[in-house]
Formats: sequence, C-alpha cells, structure tokens
Amino acid sequence: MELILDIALLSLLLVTAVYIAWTRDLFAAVILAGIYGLLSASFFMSMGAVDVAFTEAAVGAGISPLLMLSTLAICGRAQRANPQRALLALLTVGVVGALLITATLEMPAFGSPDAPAHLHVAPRYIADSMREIGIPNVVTSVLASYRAFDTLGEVVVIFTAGLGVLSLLGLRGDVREEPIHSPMAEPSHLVLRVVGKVLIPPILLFALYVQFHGEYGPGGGFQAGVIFAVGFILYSLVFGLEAVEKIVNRALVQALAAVGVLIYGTVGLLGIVSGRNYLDYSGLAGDSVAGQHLGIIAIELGVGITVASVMMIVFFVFSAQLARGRAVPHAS
Amino acid sequence: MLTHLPILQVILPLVAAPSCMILQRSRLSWLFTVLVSLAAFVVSALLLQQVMAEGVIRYSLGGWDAPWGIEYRIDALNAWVLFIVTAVSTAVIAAARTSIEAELGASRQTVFYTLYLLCFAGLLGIVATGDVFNVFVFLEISSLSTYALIAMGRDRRALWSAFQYLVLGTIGATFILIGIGFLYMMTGTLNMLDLAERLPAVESSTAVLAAFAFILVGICLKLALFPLHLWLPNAYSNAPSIVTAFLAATATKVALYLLVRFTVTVFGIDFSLSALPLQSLFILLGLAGVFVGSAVAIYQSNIKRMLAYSSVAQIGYMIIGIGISTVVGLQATLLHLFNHALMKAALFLALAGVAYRIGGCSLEQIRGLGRSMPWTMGAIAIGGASLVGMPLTAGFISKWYLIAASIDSGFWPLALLIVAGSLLSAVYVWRLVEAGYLREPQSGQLAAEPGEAPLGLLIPTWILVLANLYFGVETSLPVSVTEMAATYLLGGAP
Amino acid sequence: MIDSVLAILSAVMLGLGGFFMVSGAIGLLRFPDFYSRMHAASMTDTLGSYLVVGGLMLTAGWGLPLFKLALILVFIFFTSPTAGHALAKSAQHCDLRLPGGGASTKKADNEISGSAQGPDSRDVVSADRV
Amino acid sequence: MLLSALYNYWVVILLMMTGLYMVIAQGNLIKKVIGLNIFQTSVFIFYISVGKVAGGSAPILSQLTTVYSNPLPHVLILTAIVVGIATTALALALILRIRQAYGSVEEQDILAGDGQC
Repeated sequence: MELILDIALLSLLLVTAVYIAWTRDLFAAVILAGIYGLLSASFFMSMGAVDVAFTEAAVGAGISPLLMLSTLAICGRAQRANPQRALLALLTVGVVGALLITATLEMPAFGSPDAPAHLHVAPRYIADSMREIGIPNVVTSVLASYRAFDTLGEVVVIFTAGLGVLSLLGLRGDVREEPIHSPMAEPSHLVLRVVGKVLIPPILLFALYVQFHGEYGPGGGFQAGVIFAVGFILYSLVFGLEAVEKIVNRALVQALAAVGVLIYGTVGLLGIVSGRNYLDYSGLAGDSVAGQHLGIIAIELGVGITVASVMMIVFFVFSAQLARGRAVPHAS
Repeated sequence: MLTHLPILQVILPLVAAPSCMILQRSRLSWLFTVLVSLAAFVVSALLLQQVMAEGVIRYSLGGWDAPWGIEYRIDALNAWVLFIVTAVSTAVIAAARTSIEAELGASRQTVFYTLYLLCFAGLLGIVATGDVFNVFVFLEISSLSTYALIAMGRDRRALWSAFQYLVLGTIGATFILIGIGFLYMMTGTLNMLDLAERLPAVESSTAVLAAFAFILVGICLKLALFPLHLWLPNAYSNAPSIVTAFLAATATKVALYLLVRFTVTVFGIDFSLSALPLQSLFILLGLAGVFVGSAVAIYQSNIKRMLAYSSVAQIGYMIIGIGISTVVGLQATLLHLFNHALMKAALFLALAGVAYRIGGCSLEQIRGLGRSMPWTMGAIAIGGASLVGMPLTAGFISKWYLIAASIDSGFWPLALLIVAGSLLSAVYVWRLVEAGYLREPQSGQLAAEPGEAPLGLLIPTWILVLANLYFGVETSLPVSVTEMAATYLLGGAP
Repeated sequence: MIDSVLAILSAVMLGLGGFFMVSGAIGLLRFPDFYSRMHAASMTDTLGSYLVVGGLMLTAGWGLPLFKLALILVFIFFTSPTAGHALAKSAQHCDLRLPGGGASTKKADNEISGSAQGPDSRDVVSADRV
Repeated sequence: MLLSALYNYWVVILLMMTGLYMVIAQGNLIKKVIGLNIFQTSVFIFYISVGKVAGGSAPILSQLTTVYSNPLPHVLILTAIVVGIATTALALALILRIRQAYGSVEEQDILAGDGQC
C-alpha cells in the first residue's frame, strides 16, 4: 500500500516537473510549481516527516507561488523560447545526473533500518530527548535545543531576506504618490469579502495553536509565523493594502522582525549569564527539563515573530509594487 | 568570559545586526558597526593568541556534546582566517561612511550597515563552526546579504550581476547541500571531526566520492575558481565600492578556507589526493586561472574590473599552493590568503576614494591622478607593487613561499610559470601606474581639479598600505601562525 | 455491531467521494470551455471532499482527530465554493465569454492536445488576479 | 532488488536534473527561479527519503510505537526550506528591479541592453 502511494506521488512529481520545464506559459508554470510543492508535502507526509510536510505546504504551495504570481502580474506571463543554451544545459545535467546515479549504487537501500544514518547520532535523540528535554516531538527537541544554533541561523536567514527585499524594493517609494486602490473593495465582491472576514479570526487562532502546540505535535514557530502572516495577507487581498496598514504600522512590523531575532539571541545569551554555554537553556528554570521547556517556548516565539513580520513585509512590498505597476501597461 | 570567546566571535555581529536595524539614524549605525567590527577584531586577536598558546579550543553550543549538538572548534587555521576577516572588515567599514553616503543616498544606509553586519557574521560563522550543516546555514546568511549588498550598486548592471551571482551561488550552495546529504547518509553524522573519523571506513564507496565532488564544485563556485569564475568580475565591478573592497578581501578567502577545511580536515588529505587527480587538477586550474585572469585583466579599462580579474588570478596562486600539498605549499596558500586580503582591500579602498572624487574609475579617468590625489594614487601604486610581488611588500613573501614550495617538491617548471604569471600582473599594474603618473589629465576634466580623498577614507587605506609594507619586512607573525596551521592540518605535531 | 455499520457506511462514503473526485477530474479534462470545466471541478470537488472527510470522521472515533476533521469540514464548507466563485468572477472580469462560433477551432485544438494541456493555461486571460 | 531499493533515489535525481536544466537553459528569469525551486525541493525530497525507516512512524514519541523515522534529516530540511523561500523572495525582488531597469525579464534582452551580447 505504502509502495503504491510512493510510486503514485513520485510519478506525479515527475510529470509536474517535466511539464513545468516544457511549458512556455509562466502562469501555468507557477501554478504547477505550487502543485509541485503540495505534492512534495504529501510525499514528506508519507515518509513520516510531518513537520517538514507542514512547512513545505505553507511555503512551497503557499507563500512561494503567491510571490511568484505577484511578480508575474508585473512582468507578464509569456516566455520567449530560447534554446540557445540547451546543449550546455543537457551536458551539465547529464554529467551531474550520471554522477548522482553512480553514487546511489552503493547507497544503503531505501528505508533500510540498518543504514548508517539511523545508527549513529539519531538514536540518542529518540532515546534520550524525553528525559533530557521533556517534550514528545523529537523534531522540535532537535530543532530548538540540540541544534538550536542552526535554527538561529535560519531565523537570521529569513531576516536577511526580508531586509534584502526591503532594500531592493521598499525604501524608495516611502512617499506614496496616491492611495493604492484595491479592486476587491468594489461592492460586487461581496462574497469574497464576507468569507474573507469570516476566515481571518480562525486563521490567526490556528496560528497561535500551531505556535504553542509545536512541542506536542507538528508545528512550531516557523509554521505559525507563516500562517499568522497569511491571515494578514488575506485581509490585504480582500480589503486592500491601506486597510491593513491602518492596523499594522510598517515601521512596527520592520522593528518586530528585528525583535524576533533579538529574542532568540538574548535567550541564548541568558545561557551564558546562567553560567553555561550559549543557547543552553538548562539554567533558565529550577530543574534542567523545565529550563529547556521554557527556553524552547521563548525561542519559538522569537522565530514566530520574525517569520510572520518578514513574510508580511515581503508581501506588502511586492503588492505595493504591483499596485504601482498596474498604472503602466505590460510590455508583453 | 574567555571560555566563551568562540561564540562571542560570531554572535556579537549576529545580534548586533538587528539592533543596528532598530537604530535608524545612519551616522549612528555606522559608528555602531565600526565598534562591533572592532570588538570582533579584538575577540579574534584574543582567540588567535589563545590558540597559539594552548592549541585547539572547543565549544559546544547549547551544552550538547559534539556529534549530537553543534560544536565550534577553533584551531590555528580558523583563528588565522577569523583574524584576517575581522581585521580587514574593521579597516573597510571604518573607511565606509563617506563613500556609502555618496553612493547609496540617505534612506538606504541603515539597511546597508545591517546587511553588512549580517554578511560579516555569516562569514565568521562559516569559519568558526565545526559542523558541516551549520556551514551551509551560515553560507546562506552571508550569500543572501551579499546579493542584496551587490544589488545596491548605482548602475543597473549591479542588479543583473547580483541576480547572476544569486543563481550560481544558490546552485553552489545546493550542491554543497547534496554533498552533505551523501556524507550524512554514509556516516550518520554532521560533525567535521566525527566525519573525519568515520569516513575512512566507507571511503571506497562511490557515494562518498560523489559527496566529495559535489562539495568541491559547490565551494569552487563560491570561490570563483577558474572555469567557474564568470560571476565574479561582474559582481565586483558593479557593487558599491566599499562592498567590493569587503568581498574581495574576505568572501573568497572564506571560500578558500572551506576548501582547505573539507579537503584536508574532513576528507583527509590522503583521500582527497587519491580519490580524484586533485593534485594535478588544482595545479592546472590554478595555473589556468593565473594566466587567463591576468591576461584578461590587462585588457580591461575599468580598474575595478581589472582588479576583479586579478582576483581570479590570485585565487589561482592559492589553489596551486593547496595542489602542491606539502606543508610549505599549504603555508604559502595561507600566507597569500592574508597578504591578498591586505592588498586587495587597500587597492579597492583607494579606488573607492577615486570613485568618490571623480565618480568613476576607468583608466581614462585616473590620468594624472598622481598630481591631484597623490596619497590615493600612492596607495594604488604600493598596493599594485604588492600585487605583483615586489620585494619589501607583503605580496613578495607569499610568492616566495609558493616558489620555494614548488621547487622543494620538484615542480621546477611550476616555479617558472609562477614567475611568468607575476610578470603578467606587472603589465596591468604598470598600466595603472602609467595612467596615474605619466599621462596628462584628460583635457575636459581640468576645470575642477579633484582634491584628495576624504581623510576618513584615506587613513584606513593607508593603514592597510602600511600593513602591506610592514608584513613585507617583518614576517614573524604570519609565518609562525601559518606554519603551525599547515603542520597541524597535514598531521604533524599541533 | 455499531462498529461494522460505521465501517460499511464510511467505506460507502469514501467510495462515493472518490467517485465524485474522479468524475470531476474527467469533467475538467473533457468539457469544452472554461465555465463548464470550472463547474465540473468546483461542484464535484466540494461534494467529494465532504464525503471523504465525513467518511473518515465515521471511523475516527471520539477524540481530537474527530474534532480536527470537523474543523476541516467547516473550512472546506467556506473555502471551496468561494474559490469557485472567485475563479468564475475573475474570468468574467477578464471578459471571458462562452465560446461562440469563433471559438470552435480552439475547442478542437484542445481536444487534440488532450490531457497534457492544463485546463486554465489558455482560457484564463490574465494572471492579474493574485 | 536494486530497483526496489533505489528507485526512489533515481526518481528524485531525475527531478533534481529537471530543475537544474531549467536553471541553465531557460532565458526567462522567473522560469530560472522556478527551476531553482524545483531543484532545491527535490534535494529536500532526497534528504527526507534518507530519513525514512521502513515501518517507522512520525518522530513524535508515544506509548504506541517504538520505531520512528530519523528526525535529524527532518530538522535539517526544515532549515533548508526556510533558506529556500528566503532565496526565492530575494530573487523575485531582484527580478522586479531588473524589470524596472531593463524593461524585460529575458536574459537576451538584458545582455543586449548592456551591450554585451
């Protein structure tokens, strides 16, 4: 049964990827890229990687196609055919692919429980994390405590991207020429407006659930941050950008992005203050398990805040471009 | 506090970056960045001293021991590279204010300094860590901020260069990710030292070989090693001047460090040299880089572009040193790492001064600069001399070691080729000097004689220039550190 | 006793749900123009997912999973028809009319190229609606 | 035997190569970014496949199961996905600026615009 599912998902992935490469309609390519993200999320699910599936569904099928569609709306959806480098590409791909295939020949079989990867470091996480950290979701334990420094790096990466987008698109148009008009604000879009309004509170509530339930089930700061941002993005889609900016000030969101990173960094420094190493939460509370738990909640909060604010910044900057770009007719 | 030095090295700029973002005022954020960079420099000096005195320092992040948690592991090699990066960064950022004000405009300065700190922290993180996946994460921090920094250039070409670099850089990073995945699959660990212990048992497997190849290609894309260097000239010549100075002096050095770390520490030099014909490959690619880079540099009229191609050539020299793979060869590489950082930072900072006063830096535009901007032109001349490898400059020392290494290990023709490569670089440096001192200024420009570059820019430039001269004579610090690093890496006594 | 009834009921609902999904997919591929394809897709999709989720709820037993499935049901109840509505609306907004005489070549073309061609790659005019 | 043990990896390699091909061969910048996305996502699929243990369930500890998937690749890929979206966002922002500056998002036009065809 599992095998059938596996093969079905893989062949769907393959068909989607090939079609994306083949089509010259960028709109179709972007939509299919979203489907590709959703399919890979399903694949992760069937591999037992629930947290990853959750994240990939939010990112690969949510945020990333959304940003691409915004870009398309400005740049046009037609793509010119230019096969001039197809030969070079085929050559590279052939060499790299052959190398990869040869590499697989001596790999441990797929799913085999005696593969070296399952015997060395990972067993300790499964065996001891309950005793050492005290939370059932092993992925969260590893993410937020054993390898917390990677996660700090991840938050900084997101922060960097937000800043980069801001430096590229966000800063020059600080004086807005005219209010951005949202087509959704027309009365004819009543259904969308009503449904949007109904959906937003549950979305935000769900984000909070994911944020604070990450220790017990799939979820955590990153996924929660994305969902939280999606709530606001939906609001801006339905009611226009300026309606959102009345609620959340742009400068505030930018500051919050920095605050999230700072929370994470400071929790780490508290480890040093309590006489242990950086990011060691054991000293934060009476006994070490409670300290770990507290530390994980704190850093997940930092992650959530940064991710939500960066996603919002990026989307708002993109859609402000879109609104400005509407005035200019498309070239293609 | 001294036990926390390794993490402070990275966490200081990393936490400083978001704080800088909150500062908002551009003058303030510049000062803050300089102070942070200076503090990082002090930390790295202390670390270097500690390593030289006591040997390897280990620091477990989160208090989890090595293969389970992430470990920082500082030996002479990391400490040396950290020292170089922080030293150059401090000089560059101290010089940055006027140039950045002129090239970026008011609204983007705080963001610039924040991105700068992020890039700085990313580079330091790559060097300090002892965990291969952590390398990937910090590589991405530094890369993403680099793309954004390059795109801040004035010309629209800066955008296109940044995009080209983004695509190639991401492919490189993904290749590294694939390699790390293979390594993890075969050994079950991500810690470098642990990998080094467990790899010999499986090293005959094709998966390990492929992992090696992928990591190598990924790093070489970042390093701009000869056939993969195409992104570098565009990126360097279109980025803001200060960014070019910083990247030229640090980013490629860090990539080279990674190359050494992976080939020597993780895979082990014996495996690396026997698995692929790496020795001849490195020497050949290095030589090709030297000649092609230098030859193309001769024909450039944009000086930034000329120096960018010269960087490709200099990377060639460093790769040759690794290819020789003796202690002296590796030492030559590490020395050149330091010296090249000094000279390129000095040269590009001087060019930032030229760009500030004249508004561009083509050979046409610097005609007669020896008279109107004697200090700036002097810095370019001395930096150029060091680039060629004239005696009494730092560049001479590393070339000397490289030639000595090639003669020691019996590569006679190699020594001659290295000298020939230096002659090529003499040609393009001569074009600079000729334009600056011997040519008359362009007729149209005479109306307003450009003054000397602002003092805030000139002083750091000259500090770097003087360092070039100082380390050309008094070599005990770099030689002793690199010797220790090289012997330690190649399995001698630590 | 109750269990086996529930199991049978659930199986029936899952089977029906699957049937509607498949028929919707066939409709999506075979129907001639944008609006009828969309009709096929959104109608059967909504019904099919109700049946599937409902079938799962029957076997879930009392507990958190049941509650979560119920929430999903409520969510689909709101979003699925709205998505269809938005799609139709945007097609109308972009002046996409039902095909008259002129569109017949296009239709034939579509049928020849068969299943490889996605439904919305030609019909929806603009990517403007984000 | 070999097929059943490794088919998964082979398909994933095919996916990776499709993505890589798009990055190199396509002249449209948006298509390049989509290709990069597919390339990266396929590498993620590879990692998750490595973490699979036959019969293992999701690594959330409970009384009912003893065999779990390997959690470490999951953690790594969570980080990598975030890095991927960060790169995508930055790349798209760059594309928007390129479009403003050059009036096109086709590589040929941009090279022609800079006179380096």
